[in-house]
Amino acid sequence: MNYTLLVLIKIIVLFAWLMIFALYATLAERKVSAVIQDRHGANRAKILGISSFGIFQPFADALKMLFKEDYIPPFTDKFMFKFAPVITFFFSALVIIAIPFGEPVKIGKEIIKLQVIDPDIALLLIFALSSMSIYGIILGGWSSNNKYSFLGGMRATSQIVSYEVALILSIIGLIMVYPSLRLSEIVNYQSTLLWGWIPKWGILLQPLAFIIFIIAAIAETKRAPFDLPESESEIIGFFLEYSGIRFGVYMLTDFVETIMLSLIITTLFFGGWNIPYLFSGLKLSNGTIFSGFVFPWGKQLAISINWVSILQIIAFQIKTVIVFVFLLLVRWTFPRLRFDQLMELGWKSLIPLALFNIVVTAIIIAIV
Amino acid sequence: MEKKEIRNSETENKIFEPLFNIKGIENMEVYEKHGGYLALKKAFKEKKSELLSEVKNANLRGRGGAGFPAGIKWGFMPEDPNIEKYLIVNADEGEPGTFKDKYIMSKIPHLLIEGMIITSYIVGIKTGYIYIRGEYENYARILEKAIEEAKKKRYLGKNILGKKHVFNIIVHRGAGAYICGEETALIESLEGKRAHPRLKPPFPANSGLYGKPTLINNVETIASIPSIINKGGFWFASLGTQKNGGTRLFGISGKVKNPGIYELPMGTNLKDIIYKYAGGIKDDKELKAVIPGGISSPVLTPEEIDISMDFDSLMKAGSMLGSGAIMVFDEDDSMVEVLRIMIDFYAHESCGQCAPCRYGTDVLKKMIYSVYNKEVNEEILDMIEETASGIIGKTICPFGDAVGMAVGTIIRKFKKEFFDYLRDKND
Amino acid sequence: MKGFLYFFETIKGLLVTGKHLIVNFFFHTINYIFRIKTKRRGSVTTQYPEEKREIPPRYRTKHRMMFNEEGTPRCVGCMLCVTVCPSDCIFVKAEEIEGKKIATEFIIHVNRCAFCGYCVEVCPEDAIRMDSGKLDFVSDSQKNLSLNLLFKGKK
Amino acid sequence: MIKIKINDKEYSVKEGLTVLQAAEEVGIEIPHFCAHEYLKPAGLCRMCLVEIKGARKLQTSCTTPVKEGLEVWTESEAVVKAREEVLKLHFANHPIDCPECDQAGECSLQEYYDKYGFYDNPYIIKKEKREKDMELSDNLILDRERCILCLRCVRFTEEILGDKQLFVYERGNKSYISTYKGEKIISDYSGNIAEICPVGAITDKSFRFKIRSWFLEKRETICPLCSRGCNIYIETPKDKPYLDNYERLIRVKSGDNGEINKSFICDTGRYKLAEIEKRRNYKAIYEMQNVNWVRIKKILLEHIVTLDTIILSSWLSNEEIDLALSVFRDYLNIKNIFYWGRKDGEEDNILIRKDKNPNTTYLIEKKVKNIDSIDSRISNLLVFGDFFEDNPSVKEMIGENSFIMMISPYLPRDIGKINLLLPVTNFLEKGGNWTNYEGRGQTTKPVFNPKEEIKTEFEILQIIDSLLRKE
Repeated sequence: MNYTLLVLIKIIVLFAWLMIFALYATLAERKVSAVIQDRHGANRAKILGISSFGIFQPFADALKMLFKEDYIPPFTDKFMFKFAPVITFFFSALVIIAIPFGEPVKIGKEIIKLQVIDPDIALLLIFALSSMSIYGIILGGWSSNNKYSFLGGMRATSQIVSYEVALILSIIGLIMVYPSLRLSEIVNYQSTLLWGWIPKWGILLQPLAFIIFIIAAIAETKRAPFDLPESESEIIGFFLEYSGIRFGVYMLTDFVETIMLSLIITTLFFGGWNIPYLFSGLKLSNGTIFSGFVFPWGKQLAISINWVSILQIIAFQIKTVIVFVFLLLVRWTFPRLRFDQLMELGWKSLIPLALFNIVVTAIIIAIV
Repeated sequence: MEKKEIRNSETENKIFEPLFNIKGIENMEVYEKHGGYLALKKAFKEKKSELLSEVKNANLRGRGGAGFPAGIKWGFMPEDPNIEKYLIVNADEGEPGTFKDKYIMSKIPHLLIEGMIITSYIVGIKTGYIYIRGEYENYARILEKAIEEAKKKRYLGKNILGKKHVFNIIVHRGAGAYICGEETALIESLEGKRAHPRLKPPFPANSGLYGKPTLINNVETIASIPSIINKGGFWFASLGTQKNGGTRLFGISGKVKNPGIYELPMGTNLKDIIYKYAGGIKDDKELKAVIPGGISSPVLTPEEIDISMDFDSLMKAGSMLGSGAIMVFDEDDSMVEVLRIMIDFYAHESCGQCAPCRYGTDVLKKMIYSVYNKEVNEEILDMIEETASGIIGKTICPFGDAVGMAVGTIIRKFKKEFFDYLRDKND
Repeated sequence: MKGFLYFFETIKGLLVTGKHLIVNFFFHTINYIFRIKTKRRGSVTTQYPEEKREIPPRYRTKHRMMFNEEGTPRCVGCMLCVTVCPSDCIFVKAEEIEGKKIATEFIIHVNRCAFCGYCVEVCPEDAIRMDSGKLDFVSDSQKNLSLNLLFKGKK
Repeated sequence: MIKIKINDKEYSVKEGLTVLQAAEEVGIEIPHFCAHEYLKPAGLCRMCLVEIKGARKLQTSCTTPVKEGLEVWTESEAVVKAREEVLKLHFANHPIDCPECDQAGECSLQEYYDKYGFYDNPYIIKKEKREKDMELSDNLILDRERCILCLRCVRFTEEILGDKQLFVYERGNKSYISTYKGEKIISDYSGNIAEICPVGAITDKSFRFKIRSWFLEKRETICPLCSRGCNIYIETPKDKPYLDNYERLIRVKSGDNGEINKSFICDTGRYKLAEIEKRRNYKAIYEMQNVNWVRIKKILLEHIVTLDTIILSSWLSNEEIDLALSVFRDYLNIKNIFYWGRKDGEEDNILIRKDKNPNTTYLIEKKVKNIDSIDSRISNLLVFGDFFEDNPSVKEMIGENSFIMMISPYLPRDIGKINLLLPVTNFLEKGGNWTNYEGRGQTTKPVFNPKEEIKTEFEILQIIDSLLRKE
């Protein structure tokens, strides 16, 4: 099969997946917050009299966004103003290309990897790409020609610059543990077992790194409790002057970033598509190739290899959703930090901890 | 027969009673035969100031009800002969239970006329009015006839007894309101206006009838003057107690064996009056209550009747001598009924000039009727008492005080009876 | 050390919200998807147009005018409600009808009304009350929100 | 001045006052119904009871004259108790129908209840029903239930008017006030009876059920309808959005000026001002068509120099007359300046004067002749000032091709003859000094704000002046 065509199809499918996920992420946020606060959440949008707990709400929102007046204030840098949301969205969404959604599957004779590209520096790539999205934000804040928007943008920049350090430092521990920067190999590595029965998931190998990573990453997404760039009760944020679909894009980016974060966390810390003890194409001692569960106590459960692939894809989705819901939970639990607290947490707590983590990891690796 | 004996034994010290018994004394000849107009002739020979001091010595106190010393009242009148002054005899005997003045006017009208002439001479008055109750038409005629006789004898008119004194008497028939017995209301009525009491000050002695100084006295007061002139002020004073000179006509009515008019010295014990002179309670029943001086004086219980009948001691006992009309109630009489009749009278006779009396009598009447009809419970008695005491001291004339005192006292002294009356309502 | 405490408190907070999330989600599911009625509903809000809350008897709702047995309004036009109204939303006009003072116009501009209930409290004739139980009166024009309380029929 | 003590505080007051008046003068309020400043004391209501040193009982302060060294207590325990007792009794039969009573808000009974009473009705009695709307006269209505028999009305007819038209009938609680045989009161001063009533017993028909008194605002001015210049209050609705549909002049009440009108005014003053208000004109009319000010200035400039006769209204204030004379007599040198006003009417010895205009005295003082002394024919005429009744004697004098200008706030009956009519502020919209028949000067302030486009007489004179000077 033509490689280009394959990539194109993958991109289209992934993009569709991402958009649907993002749309329903908005609904999920509203529903989760409602349920936490003993409310119902959005359930009014109806098609032909059927509301079905608000499943049409995202489309209603999207339509509303599309048809609202797209007002561009005077004295703005028109081009930048229009362009900024797109930059953010583009770089945020681009991260998805390196995420493996499952083990390579065999359709006919072709072996198709369930990720768009599989570069050997994937880990660095995704962080590089996600960091790029800050340009859109600062451009948006600046081009609005509004001091509050600009303040929001500046806050976002300083926040991301601060937390990028902790984020990358926390990753270093993982890099030391994992054999490769290639994400597919990282996932594969996590599906192996430690001492014969514990899956080598990142969270088990690097629990401290996980905590640092998740805090820093939430700060990266600029959501509560780290939503200082937005601060809707203080400065409204870098998108203050945006309206209509341009604002919608910013809002969507917010969710896309969160989705990306859950994808990355799943991949790096929760074993990606891995289901513990489920193997495909395992060479047994008698030489046969076996697909299915092999439990530590010796029991075996054979499953056809296609089903294994499907289960793994589903597992990956479920893990992602769980992480995503956890992120929502975090967002609806904590109040916003003050700026000095934010900086203190980043520089005084997370970075030293990350360094500490690296040292400990190095010592353990040296011993083992 | 017994009654007559008592009278005869004390005729010496009495003023009216001896005259009451003489037949035909309302005529001039008979009156003159029994010493009539002698006092006038005697008075005309003496100085005015001496006569006035004689009256002052007599300790004669107004017989109308208030008991203001007559001599002092006369002294208030201006002495300047050029000022026009009026004499008014208050014969508006409106107080229920009182009937002494009509006795005097019907039996011995000349005594009153003689007294008026002497008074006019002392104070220097040219015109006298007898304001007589409208209902006393007969007595008014007797008076008018007597005045005609006096005029013929030149006791009235110009140059009385050769002196330069001018005096005329006009009999004025009242329009029949209780309040006309109040002196300023009487003046208003005499002037032809509504009988509304005037504000005091100015007192009538300064500005009375038609704005002129006016002397107002009761019939009995004026009728006592001739005997004072005849026998001297100290003699008169010696008849009564220290501060209350003379005798007094007590009209006893109600449940006694011998009701009627009794002339007795001031300061006679009330118990004696009822039991000795009036012969005790009818059918020998228990005494329940006594009203000692007309309906507007507060009631006395049997325990309180051992009291000297003069102005001061009755005042001390919380009652009034008033017009000397003693009303006696025995055990058969219901005080609720008494109170109802009393308040009927008050509410009917309140002149309606000032607010507390006008509204107060009406409110009291309605409340007492609700008691009478047993429509309420006992709490209202306190309310009635409070309302009654609320009227006291806030009105222009003493009528309001009288209402408040009389009603309040009956309720206070016979509360138990009212309670029993109201408790019976379910029977 | 302080940060350490913070960490545990954040975990605690997460547990609290997480508990809400899970428990409420469970009840939402059985109540609204499987239609099983339980005493606990997982939410404190009511779905207004479909389900209505019970209005307490003293709750202040749309105004109504009381009428005498003869059918005349009780209002005598004393204008105490006009005087006391903090929102200036009452307009009363009274006229003499058969020697009595009776209101001929009684208009409440509901969109200006603050539903403070002073008019009800101050009324000496007990003519105006706010116990009709009607809460949902909406309109797209100001005109429809001027209630003529003397109009007796249904509106 | 003598020294008295009220509530243990020493004051010096004028001689000849009653205790009530003295207390009022020094700012101590003693409640009262029957006492009135210009009526003889009667002591009927017994509300004004005070404690006086040396007196056995409480005394009515309205009847007690002040003496040197008098000591009065107006708030002592006994006084307060007595006051409450009396007030209770006043309410015993009162219907308490304040909601429909027009007096509510300015009712003494209501005020004192709020201040001194404030108890629940203690009497378990039925209140009496009485006549509620008896026509006492064409403009008065008597409510016998509300009457507290203070007899102010009776005393007013007796003492001030001198013709006793009201009487008390019956006695005790049955007493009521009525005219002889229930006939209507005929008097030029009947409006005062309603005003003098301390409660809502006698109310004014023109004010009946119209508006509550607390929505009204008092504005002081003088009555322009005769040369006495009685002080009056104009009552106008306070600015409230829901009061828009009321006229601006709700009623006229008498002011208090002991030297001029005591506190009474005649019925003409009370009711006619509202009538005059209705004839107000706000349009400038030139040859029966509306014109604007640019045009008016041209017309004025053209015709003002050709004027030969000026008629000044005697409703102009002193200042306006001065300025008009300086413009027309001194600057334009017009000899024929006359004054004109409403026709003379009846006169009595209470308040009403023959001269029905407020400021004739000043015009005569300034040697302006009466309009009757016009002898020559008039060609161009300017009529200046309030002009709402036509004067026939001028019409005969006006020539065929004459130009008649009129500057008046009212629309004259024969508008057809007038070539130019300019609207100005009327009496109530301007202030000024006025000289009454005895030469007493009084100052007024504007009662109402004029509409924006309306100019005062003063401004019009200034415009004329500036036009002439420019030329």
